[in-house]
Amino acid sequence: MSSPVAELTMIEAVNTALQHEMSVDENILVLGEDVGANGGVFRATDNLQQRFGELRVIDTPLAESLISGMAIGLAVQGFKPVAEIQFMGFIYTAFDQFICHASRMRNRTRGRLSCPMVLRAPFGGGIHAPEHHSESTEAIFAHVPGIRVVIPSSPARAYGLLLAAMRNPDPVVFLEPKRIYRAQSELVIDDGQALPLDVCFTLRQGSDLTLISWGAMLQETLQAAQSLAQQGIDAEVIDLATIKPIDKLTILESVEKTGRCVIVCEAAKTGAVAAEISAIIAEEGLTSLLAPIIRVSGHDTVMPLFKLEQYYMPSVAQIITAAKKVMEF
Amino acid sequence: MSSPVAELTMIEAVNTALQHEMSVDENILVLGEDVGANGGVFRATDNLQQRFGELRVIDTPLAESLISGMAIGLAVQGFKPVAEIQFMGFIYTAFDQFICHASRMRNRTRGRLSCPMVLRAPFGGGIHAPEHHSESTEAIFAHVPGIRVVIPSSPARAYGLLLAAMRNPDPVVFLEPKRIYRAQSELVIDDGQALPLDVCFTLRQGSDLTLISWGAMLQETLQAAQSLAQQGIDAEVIDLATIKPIDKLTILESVEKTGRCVIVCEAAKTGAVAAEISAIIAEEGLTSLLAPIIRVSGHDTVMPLFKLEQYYMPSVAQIITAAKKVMEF
Amino acid sequence: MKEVAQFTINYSQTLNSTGQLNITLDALKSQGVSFEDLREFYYHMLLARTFDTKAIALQRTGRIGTYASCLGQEAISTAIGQTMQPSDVFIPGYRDAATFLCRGAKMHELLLYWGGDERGMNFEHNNQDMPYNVPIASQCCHSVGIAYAFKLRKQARVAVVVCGDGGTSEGDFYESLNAAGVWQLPIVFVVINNQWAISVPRSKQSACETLAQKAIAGGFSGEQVDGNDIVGCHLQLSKAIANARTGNGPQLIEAISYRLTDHTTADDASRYRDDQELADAWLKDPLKRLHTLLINEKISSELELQDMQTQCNAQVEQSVAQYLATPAQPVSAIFEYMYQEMPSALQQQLDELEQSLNSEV
Amino acid sequence: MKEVAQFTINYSQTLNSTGQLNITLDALKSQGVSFEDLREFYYHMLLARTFDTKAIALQRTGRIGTYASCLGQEAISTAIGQTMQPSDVFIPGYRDAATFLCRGAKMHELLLYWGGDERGMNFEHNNQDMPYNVPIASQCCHSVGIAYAFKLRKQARVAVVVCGDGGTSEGDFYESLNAAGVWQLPIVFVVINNQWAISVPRSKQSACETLAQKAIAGGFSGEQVDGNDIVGCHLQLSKAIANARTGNGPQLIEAISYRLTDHTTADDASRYRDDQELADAWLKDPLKRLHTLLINEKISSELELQDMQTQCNAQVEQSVAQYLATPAQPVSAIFEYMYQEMPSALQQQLDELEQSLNSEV
Ligand SMILES: Cc1ncc(C[n+]2csc(CCOP(=O)(O)OP(=O)(O)O)c2C)c(N)n1
Ligand SMILES: Cc1ncc(C[n+]2csc(CCOP(=O)(O)OP(=O)(O)O)c2C)c(N)n1
Ligand SMILES: [Mg+2]
Ligand SMILES: [Mg+2]
Repeated sequence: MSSPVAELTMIEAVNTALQHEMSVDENILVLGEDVGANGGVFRATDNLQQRFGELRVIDTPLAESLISGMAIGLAVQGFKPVAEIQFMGFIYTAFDQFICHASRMRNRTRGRLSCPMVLRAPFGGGIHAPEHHSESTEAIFAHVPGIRVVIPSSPARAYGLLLAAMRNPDPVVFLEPKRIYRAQSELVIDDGQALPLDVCFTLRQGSDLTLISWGAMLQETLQAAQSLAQQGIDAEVIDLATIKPIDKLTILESVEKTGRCVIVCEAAKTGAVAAEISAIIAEEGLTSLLAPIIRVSGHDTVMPLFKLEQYYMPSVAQIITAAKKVMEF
Repeated sequence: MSSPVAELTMIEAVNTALQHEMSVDENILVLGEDVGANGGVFRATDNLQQRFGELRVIDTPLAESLISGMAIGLAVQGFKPVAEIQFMGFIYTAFDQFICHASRMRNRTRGRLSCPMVLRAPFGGGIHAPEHHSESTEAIFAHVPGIRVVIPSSPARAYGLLLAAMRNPDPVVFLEPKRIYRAQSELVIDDGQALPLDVCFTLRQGSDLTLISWGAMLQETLQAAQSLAQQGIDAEVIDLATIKPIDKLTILESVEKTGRCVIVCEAAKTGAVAAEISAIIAEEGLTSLLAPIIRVSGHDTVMPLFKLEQYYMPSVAQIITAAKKVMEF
Repeated sequence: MKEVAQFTINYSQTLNSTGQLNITLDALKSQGVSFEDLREFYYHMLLARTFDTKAIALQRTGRIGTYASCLGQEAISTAIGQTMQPSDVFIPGYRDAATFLCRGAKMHELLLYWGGDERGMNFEHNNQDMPYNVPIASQCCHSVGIAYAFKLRKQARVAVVVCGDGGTSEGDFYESLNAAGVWQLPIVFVVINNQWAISVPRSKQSACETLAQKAIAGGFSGEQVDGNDIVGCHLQLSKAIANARTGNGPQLIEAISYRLTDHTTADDASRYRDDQELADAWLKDPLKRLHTLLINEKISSELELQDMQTQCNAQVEQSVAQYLATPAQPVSAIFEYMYQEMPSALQQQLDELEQSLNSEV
Repeated sequence: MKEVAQFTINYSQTLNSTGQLNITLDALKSQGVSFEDLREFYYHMLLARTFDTKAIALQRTGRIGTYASCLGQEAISTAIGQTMQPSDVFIPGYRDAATFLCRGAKMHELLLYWGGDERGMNFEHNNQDMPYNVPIASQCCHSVGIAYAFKLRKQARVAVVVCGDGGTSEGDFYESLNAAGVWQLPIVFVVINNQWAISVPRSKQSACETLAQKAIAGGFSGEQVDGNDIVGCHLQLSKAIANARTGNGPQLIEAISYRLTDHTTADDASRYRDDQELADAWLKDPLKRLHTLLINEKISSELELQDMQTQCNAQVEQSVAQYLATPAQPVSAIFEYMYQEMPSALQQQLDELEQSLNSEV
């Protein structure tokens, strides 16, 4: 029997992964606000309730801490809840349950109970959304011991990484870059093949410098790499993908090869995941470095309302400037 | 009239600063769980309710989001609430209000409303406390735009920095290293002199390497520096103190002088504030570096229950080892 | 077994959906509602609806961003705005244009906000009303602090905070009710039950017979009112606000209404909502019933009401023009309001941004 | 104005503070409570108190860390443990040693936990009970998920979750009540109202006449019971648990009790609490009243009860010995349970730690 192959957008790939896993594993449950009849405000859960019923695809009351905490209760009972937080801007009230319990249940009970759950949320800016709908606070989760944080950057990776997240025995925060939910389609084979949760993806081989990014910002990063190539600068582009734990090896090897690194991230600069990557290199790969590590990131400001949003988001031009700066160093 | 001078522990210095400011500024209010008759579980607010009354020193219901959100309401009305979260492990439900509103009110209203509030919490491990009573998650706050994060490391600095926090026109998270609440006394002059909120304190001049830390870990850091001095290694010790915004200048100047840097922090390694400091140096001070930047920090694990707690906390020996490693590089 | 506490929840309606009052006009007058008040109610509801219609049109043509319509909720939202005193503080959610306009906010300010410009919340009339609040129910906690401030300063002011039916499921809502009860604060909680929280119907949001009864968990009283009946809304709000003002503590009013359109312009309610339900809800339209009353009781003539519409149109058009003519904020505005004084690290980021923008030119 | 909903809260007591039953022993028997049950109740309460006394002594001598005593709450806590079925799931706070012991947890396990060793929550009897839960009221949300799991699997199981009077102020408590109502889940919420949340008295925690009425905000019923009356607690819990088990949805029981000692061993209640209040509360001691009943009704003899105490002492002493003889965990235990499989970066940290410890030796 051949597996279905289709041109899918990222949001469709998410939906396909959910459908796949729900159909092969009856312990998968989906819960959240508007995930049922409405199929999620971005349609990630479209058709799931029709197909798998109201008991397995659960419209919850409007309460994020409840969603997160209820998922913990389901998980300790052997279900694999996939909980959706409608936007990352509303994830903070779910954070307490996640850091206090989901991430600790296995350790607290010495393995007697565990928390195989996925907390999904669309994140990031660039879609002219209202306030609180453009957050990129993945760094907050990346600091929490005992969990995984995963961010896909293409439809195929969304499919494979979400499958892996659902099969993972520990809690996973799965953040979906909503700016590219529908930006492009690509061939996705719905064969149930998961991707690994512990390696970066090298999207472009290069020898002159290493560009590291994740999620939607890889669009600009890849564009910058292309533009740099035309100017004779050969950039390696790494999709971090698994934000926690970080695949240090791939990063260190790349920087060892290139000697130069620019990290591109949308989050507010101070304390973003880019800082951790930079610190890893400064700690374990310093001697490789031929130039400072530049972070091209969001400002230490609130994401402005959308009239000025474009000035918050890192641009291709800024990435190119940074790349040239490290090349000329 | 001369100012009272006394040998105070840090917890007494906190109390003295609160008393001072409440007596000179009637807009200062104190609120939280058990801050009234009980004077706080660590006695930070001892005697305040007796002196300033139940209306200004408010025992709240047991609800952290309420405490944080209510403080916002008080602040926009012109009061200066000093809200206590009993332990940092219970601050996460207060985080949503803080990141969504306290940090944004000025920006959201273009200055029409603002949020001059202080969120105090004891933090850190090492006192054999139950689960959730030993958190060091200052990095989570350090990532939030629009706020200040301050951590004192001595009684006198606790007094001066807390005064500054209460006079600051923007929201401040003030984290108190409870392990050293009563570790030592020092002379504190209760003269209402605030300390600046935008500079590090250099606690020890040195030329060979820079040790950066904050809060309770400065105890071990200073001990290590002393021990290193006996071995002929002259360490500069910097108390970060203002975790956000970070005083980059002092750090970069020190590293320029020494060429070597070890950062000591209690928090789980990945994504801790140490990463940001390291990234700043790798970005703006790389050419100063003669050796990798080592982070001596907590593990990427939950703080264990207290029987194994000592193996979580960075030790003097580990700091010395790291220092020697960068010296021998 | 002994009974230790007993509670009841009442429902009230004064102007029914066919435009009939269940009290006489004289009785109404004796409760302080004059013909002029009724005409003003109508004007403000009409203005809100005209604004709302325009805002949706502006969104469709890309002049503003996502917009949350108040279509169908004009009665309760106007009643709040018309019943509060200027010195009271209004603590909104995001569907409250009607109230904001009554409170003195300028239409072009609201358009600026929905058009993605923070200046919209820097009200010119500069009262202390809170800005639009997007994270559901979080505003309830602010109302506790604001009302506590009134109490502490011995001011006879009231905080009026609104949230939706969905909002009553959030922890912040309950924590606030409970705290308001403890300190007997001058807060009126208005739950605008428009039957839907995006796609989730009221029946799936809570097993409670009424949302008004949530107040019982805070230790104070709650009541239901027909939220499409501006007369009843005004009367019940008047009592609750007066009680709060005179130190009798908080109260909760559940205003039963209906969301007559999509959740926001980004939503498509046809995916989850029955056409018939919507059609039935239109029969309870708050504007139509007051229109009927004004005409039937000869409080206004058809001509006068048409005139009102013309005035509303003109006011809206003028505001739209003012909005569209507002020059953009400089890029530095992203940075300038983060702190009272900009920290040097932030100044550095602003400098870098301006430099990079200049070099692109 | 029409009444649309009405609620009442009842209080019940069966064994009063002087040890008198308000029903006959025969009636009690017909409700399924035998003499043997009463003796067992007493034994478990006595065991809890003996354990508790010992735990405090162990803390004072540095053998365990901070401990949260259940002194005074033995009746409700034992009733929960003795009324639940083994296959039900108990979701505790931190003051629930009495219930845990009835459920089959080993004393030395509880001592391990309070002694700072995670193995204490890896119960040997290995049921699905949740571990001690420190962040107040957060456990309520877990009970929703656990009960939802029962419902989904069509299992006739019940989740029993406890929290304190202080816990009823937390958002998680209410969010859970509301959700339990929506799905009519098999949950019994037990609020152990011991009148204090550390230093905050019940009267400052909420303006509610009863905490039982909080259930009204979840759309289901709540009741008060004398929490020091193990007979009444058992009877009311039996009904609530049976209702939940048979698909009749959630229920809330407020057990009125009193914290007869400091909040924890780290607290000093004399700073904020009246001696007289404490002395009065001792008159309602749950053990004494059952003791009186057993003797007066000749269900047990004094000798038998003394014998029980001897047994309890022996059991506690043996457990303490077992606890003290338990070898420490290796340092690697800090790392081994963070993930099912240790990520390489974590392994690196463990290696570094072990290396540094070895080099210190
Ligand atoms: C904390 C939070 N969670 C989720 C959302 C996304 N969201 C926006 S409106 C809405 C439904 C709100 O329903 P209700 O409270 O009934 O108000 P209404 O929109 O009907 O006026 C949701 C889930 C949000 N804004 N805030
Ligand atoms: C979320 C949270 N906030 C604060 C604390 C600190 N704390 C521990 S116990 C307690 C009081 C709890 O009172 P109550 O709910 O009545 O339970 P009791 O201790 O009386 O059994 C507080 C404030 C905590 N553990 N969790
Ligand atoms: Mg609604
Ligand atoms: Mg209590």
